Amino acid sequence: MDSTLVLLALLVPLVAAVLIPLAGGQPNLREGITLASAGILFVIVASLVGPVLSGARPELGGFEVLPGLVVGFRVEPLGMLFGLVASTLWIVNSIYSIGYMRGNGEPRQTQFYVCFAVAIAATMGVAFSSNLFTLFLFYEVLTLSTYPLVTHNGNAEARAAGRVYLMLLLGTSMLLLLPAIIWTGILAGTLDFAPGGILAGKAGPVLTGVLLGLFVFGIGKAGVMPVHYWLPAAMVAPTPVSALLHAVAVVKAGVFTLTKVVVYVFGVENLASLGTADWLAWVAGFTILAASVVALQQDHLKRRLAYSTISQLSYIVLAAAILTPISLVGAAMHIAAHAVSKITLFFAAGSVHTAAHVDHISRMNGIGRRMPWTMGAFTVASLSMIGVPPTAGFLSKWFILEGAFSSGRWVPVAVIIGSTVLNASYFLPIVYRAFFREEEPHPAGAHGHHGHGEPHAHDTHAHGGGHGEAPLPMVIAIVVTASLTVLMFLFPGLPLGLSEAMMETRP
Amino acid sequence: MDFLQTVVSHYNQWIAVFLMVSGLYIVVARGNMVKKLVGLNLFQTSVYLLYISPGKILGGTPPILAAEFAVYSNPLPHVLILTAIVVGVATLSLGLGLVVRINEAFGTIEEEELFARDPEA
Amino acid sequence: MIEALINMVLLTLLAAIMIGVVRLRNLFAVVILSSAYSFIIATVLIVLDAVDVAMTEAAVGAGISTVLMLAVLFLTKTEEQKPKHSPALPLFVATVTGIALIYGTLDLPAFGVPDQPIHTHVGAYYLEKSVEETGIPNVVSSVLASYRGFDTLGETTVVFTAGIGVLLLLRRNRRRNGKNGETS
Amino acid sequence: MRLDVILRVISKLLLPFMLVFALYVQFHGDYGPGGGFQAGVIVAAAVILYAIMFGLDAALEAVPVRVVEIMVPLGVLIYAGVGVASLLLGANFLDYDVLGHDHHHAQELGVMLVEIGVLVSVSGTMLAIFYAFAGRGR
Amino acid sequence: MILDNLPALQVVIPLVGATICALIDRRRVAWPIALAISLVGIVISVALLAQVLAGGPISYAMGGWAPPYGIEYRVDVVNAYILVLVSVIGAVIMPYAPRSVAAELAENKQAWFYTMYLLNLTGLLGMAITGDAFNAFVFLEISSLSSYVMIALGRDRRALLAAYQYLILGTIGATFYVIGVGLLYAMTGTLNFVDMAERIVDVESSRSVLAALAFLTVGISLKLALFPLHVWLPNAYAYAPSVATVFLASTATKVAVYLFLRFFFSIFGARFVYADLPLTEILLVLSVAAMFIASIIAIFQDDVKRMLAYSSVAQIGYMTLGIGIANLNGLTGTIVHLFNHAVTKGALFMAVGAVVMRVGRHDLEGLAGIGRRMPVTMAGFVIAGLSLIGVPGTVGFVSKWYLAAGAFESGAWLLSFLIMASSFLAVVYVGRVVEIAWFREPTQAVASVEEAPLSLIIPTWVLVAASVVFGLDAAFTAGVAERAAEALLAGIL
Repeated sequence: MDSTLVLLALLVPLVAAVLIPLAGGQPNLREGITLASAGILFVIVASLVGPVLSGARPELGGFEVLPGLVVGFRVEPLGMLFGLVASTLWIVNSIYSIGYMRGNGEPRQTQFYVCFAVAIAATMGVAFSSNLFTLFLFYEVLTLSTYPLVTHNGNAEARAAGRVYLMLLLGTSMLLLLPAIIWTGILAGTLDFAPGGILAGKAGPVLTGVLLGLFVFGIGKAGVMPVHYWLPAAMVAPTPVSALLHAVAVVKAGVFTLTKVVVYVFGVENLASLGTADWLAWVAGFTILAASVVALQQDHLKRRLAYSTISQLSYIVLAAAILTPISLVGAAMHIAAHAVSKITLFFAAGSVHTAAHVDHISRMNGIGRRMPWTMGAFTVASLSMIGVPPTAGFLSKWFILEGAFSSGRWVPVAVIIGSTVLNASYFLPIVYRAFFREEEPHPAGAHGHHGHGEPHAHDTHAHGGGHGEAPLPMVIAIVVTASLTVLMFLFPGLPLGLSEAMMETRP
Repeated sequence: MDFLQTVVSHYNQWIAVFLMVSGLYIVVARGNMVKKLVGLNLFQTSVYLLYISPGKILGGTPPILAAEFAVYSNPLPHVLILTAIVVGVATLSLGLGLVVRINEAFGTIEEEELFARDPEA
Repeated sequence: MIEALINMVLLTLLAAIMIGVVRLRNLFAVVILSSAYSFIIATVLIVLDAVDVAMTEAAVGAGISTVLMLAVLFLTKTEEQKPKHSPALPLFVATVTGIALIYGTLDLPAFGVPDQPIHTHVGAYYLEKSVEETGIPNVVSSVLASYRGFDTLGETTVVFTAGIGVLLLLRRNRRRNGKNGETS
Repeated sequence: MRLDVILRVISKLLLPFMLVFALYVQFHGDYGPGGGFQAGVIVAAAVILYAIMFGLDAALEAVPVRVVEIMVPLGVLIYAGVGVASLLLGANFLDYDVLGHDHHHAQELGVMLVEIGVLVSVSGTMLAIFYAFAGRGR
Repeated sequence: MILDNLPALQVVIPLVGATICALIDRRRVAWPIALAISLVGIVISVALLAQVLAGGPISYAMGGWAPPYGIEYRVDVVNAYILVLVSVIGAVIMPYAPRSVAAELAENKQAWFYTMYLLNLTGLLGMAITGDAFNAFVFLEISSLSSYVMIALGRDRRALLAAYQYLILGTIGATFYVIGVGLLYAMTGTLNFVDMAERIVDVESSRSVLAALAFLTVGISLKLALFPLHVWLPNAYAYAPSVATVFLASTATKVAVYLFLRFFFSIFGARFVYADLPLTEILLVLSVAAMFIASIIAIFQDDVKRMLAYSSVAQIGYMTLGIGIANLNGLTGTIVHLFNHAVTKGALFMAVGAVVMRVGRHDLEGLAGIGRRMPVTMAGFVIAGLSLIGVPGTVGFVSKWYLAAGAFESGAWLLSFLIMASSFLAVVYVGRVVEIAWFREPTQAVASVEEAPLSLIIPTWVLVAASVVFGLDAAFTAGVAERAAEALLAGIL
């Protein structure tokens, strides 16, 4: 029964991807299919939670591509958590997309929904894969299916961004991740994820260090510097796509993969005893701080959010690198926490874009008064980013800090504290501006700010006019995700249970 | 082995090598397409010596069996070279056909001139 | 031994002709020289007991090939341009090939000595069994048409391929196809 | 002009001998040097000589293009046909032994047939190529 | 009785078909004949493969003369695999051919085009199946001459030049091959592969055998377009008629690789070739150079067919790389890549051929926005392009996996990174096409075209599907390839 559910989780979005173009002529039907399949997928994934928490590990597959190379699935707690987050957010994102795509009159909407559905299917594949090969397979499908989304606008800028996106993600995965996987297969004799790590005792400290490096930089989706650059480049995409990239699927697939590799391929204890993972903490720490500093300087809201994402992702990498069970629980928690918070932030940015045609922070004075729901949600999510209770971000940061303390590492502690300050200093001014600054009068040609080479075409007919909130579906979506941010703090049982189950010895 | 003896013993082969190499040189060095084909033809023709020479037995006769002879040269290389000659002339005629067509299409059979006129080619 | 000497003289002559072919730029002369080359090769082949091959080489190399090349010269031109490129690369290719060939021929069996694998193995079998197995005294014929008859089928196919190929390239354009000669 | 006439007469006289010689080369191939290929070339040479002496049109009248075009594949077909015949008679491809009752006779028959195939194809091809080149110049 | 004669029939049927096509010289008759023969070819080759897998090598004595005195046809796992590959590609092309040929060739040349195609098929199959070194040369020439003709039939006048260049280089290659075989014959007195392999052991220390190896290597390398002997290939593929390009790109170089394998492993023996000579190093350096230089050149091509042609040169580098690695995984990678690259490149060239038929050009600019006008064709192009890159789930990945695993196993871990790096270059050039075809607005010329006809789309998608299906379930292809690699490494013939 459970394995059927796993199969369905993969198939439902794929079926949707087939049905959507068939209904291409009728937008309502098309969006209906998207929403229905999102709902069905959520029910399917949610019904797996109970068995997984109670210790079951539903399996599917054993479809052999080559001897030793199997496409197979097994739902373990971390994957369950990731799958749950992704499928939940798909619903919200779908609702939001409908508002956004219609509100902005975007072209090629059918293609958009198809690629979206395929991306979700790939995400499910990543989440539930039982070995490195399967994971890699879906990891690449995810890259490829999101490429048309990134280039959605079809102009020269979008094509250039698409190029960067594809080059960096495919490049890192082919040049570094795939050799790492093959090498692992040869050393360990298997690619199946196993508790304690399949490489434990199979490779010496140096080789382990090299392999870890290949994995860390090979998983470009995790955005560890210097392979982070695709994220800001991909900002040209429509906002729902950004949400997909940053919150639902892509970057989460990256850090998820990395966490999974650390836990099930290298093994936490193995890595800790070999001591060759220390450099990872430094790299992650550097990424956290550097990305935050860069974020501070961005005026384009989505770019600032993008650098914030890079920084936040490295929290998860850092947590994994601390190599204590409790920090890894924090890592898993942060995958979920960051997902719900960041999606809220992007939704807010998209709403502002749709309603006020404003993309730059310096043009957002007083916008909170016109769009109270949107900017309220933005505030909640910002607090979560900074790590202030009662939001989910506080919880995960707490676990990471606790892990760092317990292992007596002070560098991570310092990094987290420092970055919290930075986070506050690039989020709070936005909130302040939105609610407490007076709206500027709107004479054209008054904007003296300098963006990043991007023509502010939208900004020119900016929000001097009588705009209010964004379309209703978008507002609903924002409120839901913001509430989720708070709810996760208040009722952390489900993600926490799954995260802790990951660190138990059973697979 | 005595050097002189080596030289005599391998004289055939060395001349054959010279002939082959000269033919190859023409093919690679010359830009005139007919000349190239002549070189190619000579190159192939010279290779025949490489086959036939080792098949020869001193004092032997052609491999047409008759009561009065006892020693015959090896017939197999002859058969192979017969085939090779035919293949050679087939290639040559096809090459010449192409040259005629190239001359009609480009107005020249000199490679350098041709590339100068049509840089894309 | 006289055979070997005649052979040496003829081969030297061939080398002289070859130098002429390399140096001359009048294509007409080159073609005639290559025809002469084929004739002398044919003579060499007779000395080497390869009478069938000699006959073919004379008919093909000196005959048909020459006619075809002359026909092409008639259709194109007879003077070769002076090459502008430096001959460094061709010389290099030729030298390397030459060295490899000389290296390769150093260990070949001495000329004309009977007790070599080439004489004792398959070749000897043909000489021994041809009459018994095929009834044909010209061993070249029996090997060509029977023992290795399949090669000869292939050879005929090569001829067939070239024939149809040349026709496709040249002949048919004119006969049925007046209007779109350029698309061919 | 006079020289021309002499040449014409001589070549006309020569032609039958060339063809006979070709036949000799063809069928004596079992006992002396020669065979289908050489004979084919000689046949072609005879027609080419004719074309040179009496003009291409005369040659085309004697041996039309269509005939030549049929000869080219026909020879190969004859050759391969012998092989297929051996197959049909239950032996390996091109195994002549099954073509006749007597072992030697069968071999000789097979060799003769395939040599005819070679003759047809080779003479046809050589002529076809000659025609193609000669026709191009007009 | 028919079962016993399958090896001969495999080659003889297309040969006879070619003569009949030439005799009748009618397009409407020639194509059905070619189609029927191609289909029969598949049946025969698959039957042979099945026989060989079940019962070991088959020996067939041509003319009933026992080897080494007569010519032997010898089928083992290695060449049965090649036979299947060639026949399958040959048959998949046939439904594609009539429309494409009709669009690109004058009507009175079409029947003989099929003759040439069948002759080419004959030549390739003969080269693959024969157990005799000189017979291989004869069939090599059949396939070569017919490919020169097919290339010269391209619409562009540069096709003539490409054919001429190929003729010169191909003939040099063939002559080198003949020299090599001549030296071997002079040393061993035989031409039969099996016999030669036995007798070469006695003389393997001689300089003549070494030189023979060198000449064979160079000669075959010219045919398989091993870098830097590839110069003939890009123009030949770019200007040949689409059908010829598809067929040659998918099969011709593969059969040359097979000859390479045969001589290296079965005749000279892996020990001789690799232990005593620096051949591994040379081969690896050239392969890596091919993989990178050709890929980089491909990136800068403005013509899709030329781009794919350079990509072929790079992919040939993969195949020779596996030969250089010379362990089980590496060699399996080479052999499985023969098949994988054939279906992938075949699909790509077919898709381009369909575009050429509709738009009439194959430069990149001419393809702007074609993805929106011919979505089915170009979707096939994209998927096959992914296979070329080696994305998991496609056949390209399977080959890469084996090659990289072989490299890691032999300790040459740097090599497997190079494999990955070069496949990354494929991302760039495939990406260029995808971007222009899908994310640019259609030009005027493109805006009016229709999707290609089904007779072109279906064969294209058969190959596209094959490159996905065998990428997801490589048990059969890789399994056979592995058995072939085992046999080669063991030196069994």
